[in-house]
Amino acid sequence: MAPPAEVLAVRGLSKAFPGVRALDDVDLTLHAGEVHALIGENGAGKSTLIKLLTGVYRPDAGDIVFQGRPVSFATPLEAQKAGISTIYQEVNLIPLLSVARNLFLGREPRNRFGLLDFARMHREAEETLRGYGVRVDVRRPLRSLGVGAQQMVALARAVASEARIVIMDEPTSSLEPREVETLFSVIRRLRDEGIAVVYVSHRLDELYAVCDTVTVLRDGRRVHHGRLADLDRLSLVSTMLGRELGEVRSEGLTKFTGDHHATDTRPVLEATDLTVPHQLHGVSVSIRPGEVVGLGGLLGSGRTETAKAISGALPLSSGRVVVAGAPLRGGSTPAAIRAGVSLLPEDRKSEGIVPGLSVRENISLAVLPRLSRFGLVSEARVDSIVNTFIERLRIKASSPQQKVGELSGGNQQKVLLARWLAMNPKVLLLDEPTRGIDVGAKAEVQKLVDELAADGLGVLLISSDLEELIEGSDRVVVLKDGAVVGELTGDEVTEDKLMRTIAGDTPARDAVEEAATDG
Amino acid sequence: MAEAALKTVPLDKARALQWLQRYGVYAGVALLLVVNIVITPHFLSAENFRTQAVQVAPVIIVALGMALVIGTEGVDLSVGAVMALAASVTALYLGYGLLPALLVVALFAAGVGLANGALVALVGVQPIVATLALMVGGRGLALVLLPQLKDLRNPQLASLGSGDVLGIPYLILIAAVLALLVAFTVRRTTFGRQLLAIGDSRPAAQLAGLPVRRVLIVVYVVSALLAAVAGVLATARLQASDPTSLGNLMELSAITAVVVGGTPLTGGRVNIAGTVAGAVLIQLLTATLIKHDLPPSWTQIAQAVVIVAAVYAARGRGKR
Amino acid sequence: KSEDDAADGKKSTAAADAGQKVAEPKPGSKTCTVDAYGGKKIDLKDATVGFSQSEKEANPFRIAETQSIKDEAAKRGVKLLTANAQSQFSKQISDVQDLLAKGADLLVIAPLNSDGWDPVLQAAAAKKVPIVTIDRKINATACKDYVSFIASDFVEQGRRAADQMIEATGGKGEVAILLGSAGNNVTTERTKGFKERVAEKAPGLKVVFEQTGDFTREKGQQVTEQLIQSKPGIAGIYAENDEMGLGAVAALKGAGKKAGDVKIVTVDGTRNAVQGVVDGWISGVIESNPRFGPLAFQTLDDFTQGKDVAQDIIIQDGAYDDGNAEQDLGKAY
Amino acid sequence: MTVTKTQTPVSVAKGRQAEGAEPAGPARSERLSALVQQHGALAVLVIVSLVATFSFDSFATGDNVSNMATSSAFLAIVALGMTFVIITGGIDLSVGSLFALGGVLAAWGSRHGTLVALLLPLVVCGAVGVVNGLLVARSRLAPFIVTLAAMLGARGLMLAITDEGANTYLIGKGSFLAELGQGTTFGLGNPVWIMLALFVAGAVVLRRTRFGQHVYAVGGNEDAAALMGAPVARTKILVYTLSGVLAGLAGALNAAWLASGVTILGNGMELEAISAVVIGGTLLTGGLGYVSGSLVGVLLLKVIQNVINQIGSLDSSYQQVVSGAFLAVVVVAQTWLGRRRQLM
Ligand SMILES: Nc1ncnc2c1ncn2[C@@H]1O[C@H](COP(=O)(O)OP(=O)(O)OP(=O)(O)O)[C@@H](O)[C@H]1O
Ligand SMILES: Nc1ncnc2c1ncn2[C@@H]1O[C@H](COP(=O)(O)OP(=O)(O)OP(=O)(O)O)[C@@H](O)[C@H]1O
Ligand SMILES: [Mg+2]
Ligand SMILES: [Mg+2]
Repeated sequence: MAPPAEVLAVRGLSKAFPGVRALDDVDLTLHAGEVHALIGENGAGKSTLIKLLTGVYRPDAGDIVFQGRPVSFATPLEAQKAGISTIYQEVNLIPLLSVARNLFLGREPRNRFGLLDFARMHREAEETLRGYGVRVDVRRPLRSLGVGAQQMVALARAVASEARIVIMDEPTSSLEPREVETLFSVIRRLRDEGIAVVYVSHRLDELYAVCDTVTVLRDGRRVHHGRLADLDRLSLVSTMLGRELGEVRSEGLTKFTGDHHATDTRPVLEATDLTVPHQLHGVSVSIRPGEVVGLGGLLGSGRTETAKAISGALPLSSGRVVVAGAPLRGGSTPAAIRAGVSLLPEDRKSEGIVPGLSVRENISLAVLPRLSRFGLVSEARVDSIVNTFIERLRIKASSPQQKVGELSGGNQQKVLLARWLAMNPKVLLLDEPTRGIDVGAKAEVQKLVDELAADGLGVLLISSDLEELIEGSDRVVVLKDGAVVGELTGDEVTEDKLMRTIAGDTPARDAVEEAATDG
Repeated sequence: MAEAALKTVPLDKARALQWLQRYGVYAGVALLLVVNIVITPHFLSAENFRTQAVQVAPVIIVALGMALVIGTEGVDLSVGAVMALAASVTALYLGYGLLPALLVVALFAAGVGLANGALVALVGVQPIVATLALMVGGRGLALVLLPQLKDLRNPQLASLGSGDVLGIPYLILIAAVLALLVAFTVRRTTFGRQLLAIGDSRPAAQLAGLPVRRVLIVVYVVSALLAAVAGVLATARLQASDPTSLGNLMELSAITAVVVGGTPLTGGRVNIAGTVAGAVLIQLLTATLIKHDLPPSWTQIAQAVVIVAAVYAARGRGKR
Repeated sequence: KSEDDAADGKKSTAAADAGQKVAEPKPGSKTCTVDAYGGKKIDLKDATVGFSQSEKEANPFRIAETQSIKDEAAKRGVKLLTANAQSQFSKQISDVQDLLAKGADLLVIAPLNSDGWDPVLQAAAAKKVPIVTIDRKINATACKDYVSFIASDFVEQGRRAADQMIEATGGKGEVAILLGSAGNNVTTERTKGFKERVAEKAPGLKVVFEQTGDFTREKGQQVTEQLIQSKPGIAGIYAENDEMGLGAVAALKGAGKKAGDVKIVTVDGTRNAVQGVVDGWISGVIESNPRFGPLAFQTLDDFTQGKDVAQDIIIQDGAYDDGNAEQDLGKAY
Repeated sequence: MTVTKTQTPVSVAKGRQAEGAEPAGPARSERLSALVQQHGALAVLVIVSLVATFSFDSFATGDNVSNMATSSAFLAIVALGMTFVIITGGIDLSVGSLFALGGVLAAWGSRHGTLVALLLPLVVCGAVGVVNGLLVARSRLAPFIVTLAAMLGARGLMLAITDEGANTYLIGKGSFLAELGQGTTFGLGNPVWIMLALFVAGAVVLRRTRFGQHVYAVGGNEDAAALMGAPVARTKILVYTLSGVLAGLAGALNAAWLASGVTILGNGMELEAISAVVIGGTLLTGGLGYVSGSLVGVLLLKVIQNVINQIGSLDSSYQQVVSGAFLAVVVVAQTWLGRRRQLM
């Protein structure tokens, strides 16, 4: 078998931001029909590399040869026209536009008067999406779709154009298992059609499931490349982190010990009968000090809403939350925080960090009133707290004054954790605390959660990563359609049992398709 | 090293850009001062500087409040109307003495600020439309209260307008103190940080448990109160209450000062020193054109050019 | 409670004898009749009169003008409809159209601008509604598009202001003009008359500074402050309305000048300005009488009865200087 | 940085997908509230008009309606351009000045023939629009401040060519231009027909062309639009140009109607146009809006003004209080309706 044609050859690519060398002399080669894993810690430079390839940023040095010709794209549009399609990590689609318009933006079918042909557009959009297991009314605004379905639209969009290379920057971070399967089958189809795929993910299992080759970045440099099959998981992690194999092996891949002991039998948090119209229907959860309670369920089952309702970010139509014996005034985040309930939101970028403010200001944001007198901030006390947490959580920032928006995802997450830990909470609600962060950071966050629980903190852990949920929680409450459908304790917390409870009586597939066809 | 040599050129350019971005307004002010000293007769005199400072003081005071509002990603179009309202109310209640009159003025201004803040923070109306409604209605109210210009002969008010301490007019003193106070608030207080966080990312601020609504309402109230202070001072200086024309287009002057001073309209950052400099820049420009007796068309075109130039220099650098 | 409630009392007493007087019509000046205009005779008592005011009733001139129209309508028992354009010309056009739609039989218009009245004139002509414009002229054909125009002669006001300025300064030195708002034909005409007369009668007097004060006191003050700094030797200031003149006075006071150091001449004849003459700060005030009510209604009455009315009714404006200011203070509005 | 804070990551933008209890519920109420948001202003307009019809005899007369239509036409044309700008998430404060400038240029140009009279305002105002667009799109300056400067600049230019406002250029009676502005067709003024034609064209462009899609996309999420290959900069430049051209055209038509290039026009018109657009249901944050709504918004403003005139005896200062209060009520109502929609 002759080696497939080289589609892309990148040589010596470098890019610096003020204070950071995001990418340093990186090479990358792609062949037709190759699925290439691009991995590295948070901030290793993966997204930067992708943005350089697609004309979002201009390289400081290096050249890109695409299909035998040197190229330099000025805009993503040029890259797309030339045949490089991308599903970006953060920016995706346009929520207010209809699904079909999102799918066809820029290449809408037109009738003979040059006007858009909506009938055809809707027909084709429906057909295309069906191939991705998404059945929706394509005239509805995109934002009425679940995240998974939105991601599928983005995927369909990227693949639909005449692409030679499809780049996916963490496409699965908000997909559920069934959707991941669909995604993989799409990737395999692309491979069979001779299209090269660049696949970025922090989930190692996925890499082994679909990728042929791998490039490992560390601190902006390429530290390894080759066939993925030649490297086992542990070696992969050790190259990525730059640590000894033995060290990694001894520490294991997850940091959860899984056995916490509730120090008290009385719950520190008791949420009963939480009801939010259309979203939650009488959800009850209780957490004892020192306990990690997992919240399981499919996407859209109401986990985020439960956490938000407890923290006062969603107004309740009925139900009550009691913290350490005292009832909370509903619908007020400040009240919940004062009572000792802290929420680490799922959507770090738009609901968590304040991107334009510094690390220091972000960490001290919630605790500020306690560090102030008559509204005046005591800078010395802020400094001491900020420094403590930067050290304790090993936050990587050029200085406490660096803008949080410039940090990598994992470090942003740590800054948020620091913000809440500084408050000395009684209950910590963690919504997808390790989504989109690298194995190293993930392990650190997990270890931290363990330690906090050991210190007597009550923790609610929401995670779509079943492994994490199982290993991390003492007890898992399972939600479906905004209501509790089961609870697993102790030995019951196994992957098999959890899967079955989450799916409920109806198999997952039907549930989603049924939902997708309504409207 | 070759590498280093290669890099110096773009680096210098980048640095120059950065410098311009940060200090452009001040450079502009300095430039106008130098140019005027050279070409404008009698410019270099204490009297002249005093005039410029006294004229710009009300603009600065309004712009301080505007800077806070813009820091929360808002805008306040009602400031000019609040100035007029302050003028009306001052005239109506001056008979009871200056202090009582000022208290009533503060009440009215706080009322407008509350209405703005409530529309923005509680109802969720876009600031530009919410404050537009109060801009129209506020001036109407000012005229309902006092339908026409009225001369005021109150010695206390007169001394507020033209008196001084150690040769420094009260107006300048008040503007300076307020500027320091606001700058201090932005930098050193919980309120200031919360304001910036809200302007930068409102959902994040909300989930971090910040009192978002309260901060927003307070910001609009502060803006209205500062506008009222400016209104009273302008009235004191004029020795007359003129609700028809006082504060006309003040909202635009204030916004211009804030933006030219390097505070982005997208919120999350507030530059008080820059705001003061921005106001001074526009004042000097207008003074230059008037002193050289250039026609109004020139004044407007020159202002347009300076605004664009200043904002262009201070713009966040685009695509890298 | 206001500071000087007492002062307001005096106003009304004197207002009665401050009505407008018509300047002696020049021989041969044109007249208009119902027949020539193409309307029909009606009795003013049964008619509805529409009045369109251009600016908010917020300055003495507009207040006195509207009040005088309202008073006269009440006196004659005529039904009056009013509208106020709030200084927006487009609004004034629709205002007048609204008045017509509401059934006004006769129109009194205080135009914000002299040009741009075509749509209104056409609409009025279609309904044969006679129009009298007051205080400012409409650029159109008299006795065809409108009946007559009652106003002061702004160019003449400028000339008379120049006379006063020449007298006050002795015809020598540098003077400044505080212009009204740009684009306003009152501004244009008062400037024209002033400059003409100065050039003609006192070549020694030089206009060295012309900046707009937008007809407001505040702008008048600010501009004057700049002026006296850059031109300390200025001999006189011609302000195209009283408010700007009073602003100039405030600026001069602020700069520590004495009354009379800089000669100020203004146009309008408001109370405050005339008081300024009494106090010596202002050298002269040219009157522009706003009390159009009696004259406007008389004209309409004559016209609708079929009598001849003059097409241009120019008002004889008074003037105030240190000779008559004190005793005529009551006439000021 | 390309990645700015305007981005809306998918996770915040998600809506209800699975709602077991009442599958059709959210979708239906969503459509309903979309409908209300789009036509809420229309409902208010109908109610106010009905009340006015019953309260004032002279409201629902042919004359009055045709007057309102004509005087709305100019503002409506300006609001049409503004709608495009606001849907992209921008704002254009220069339209009032451009309206005045356009009128003066048309009147001045009418001495050199109809073609010059019509083209000159479009070209000059369009050019100002291009500059606005370039500064907003290429130099990434805030639209508010760019167009504020343009507002000053355009008015300065207008003053410069009219001898500081002292010169009013006239349009000859009976000329084609005057006929265009003053003539009527089927009982309605020509400007009304022109305005209606422009709105139909505007609706088609916005809903049925790629450019229209790009306008929505840029306003909905600029960064995403760029990454999806929409020509963000070109779209922005085009909408500001369009807004400039339409403001110039409205000015020219207005001048034709008035038969003169009045120099004191257009003050505050930008705020009127913005209010009309917002009342019409277009989101100031961009991404959502309707051309038809803006027309309704303009009519609503005009009807309210007419009603105030119908009352007749209101003091000029009370009139302002009433319009301010009315504006507040309408935007509050709009916001409540809009908020319901955002929950979906
Ligand atoms: N616009 C920017 N300005 C300044 N620094 C930046 C910018 N974008 C990225 N960086 C920095 O460049 C480095 C590489 O970032 P990049 O986003 O490529 O990481 P990544 O490998 O994609 O990480 P993650 O797994 O968290 O997505 C990081 O240190 C980051 O802080
Ligand atoms: N106002 C609303 N009306 C209808 N549905 C809504 C409304 N608000 C949110 N939803 C939907 O309710 C569902 C529950 O979402 P939620 O985020 O709680 O799911 P989750 O289990 O936390 O999933 P994830 O893993 O994405 O966080 C989502 O599909 C969301 O889109
Ligand atoms: Mg990344
Ligand atoms: Mg969730």
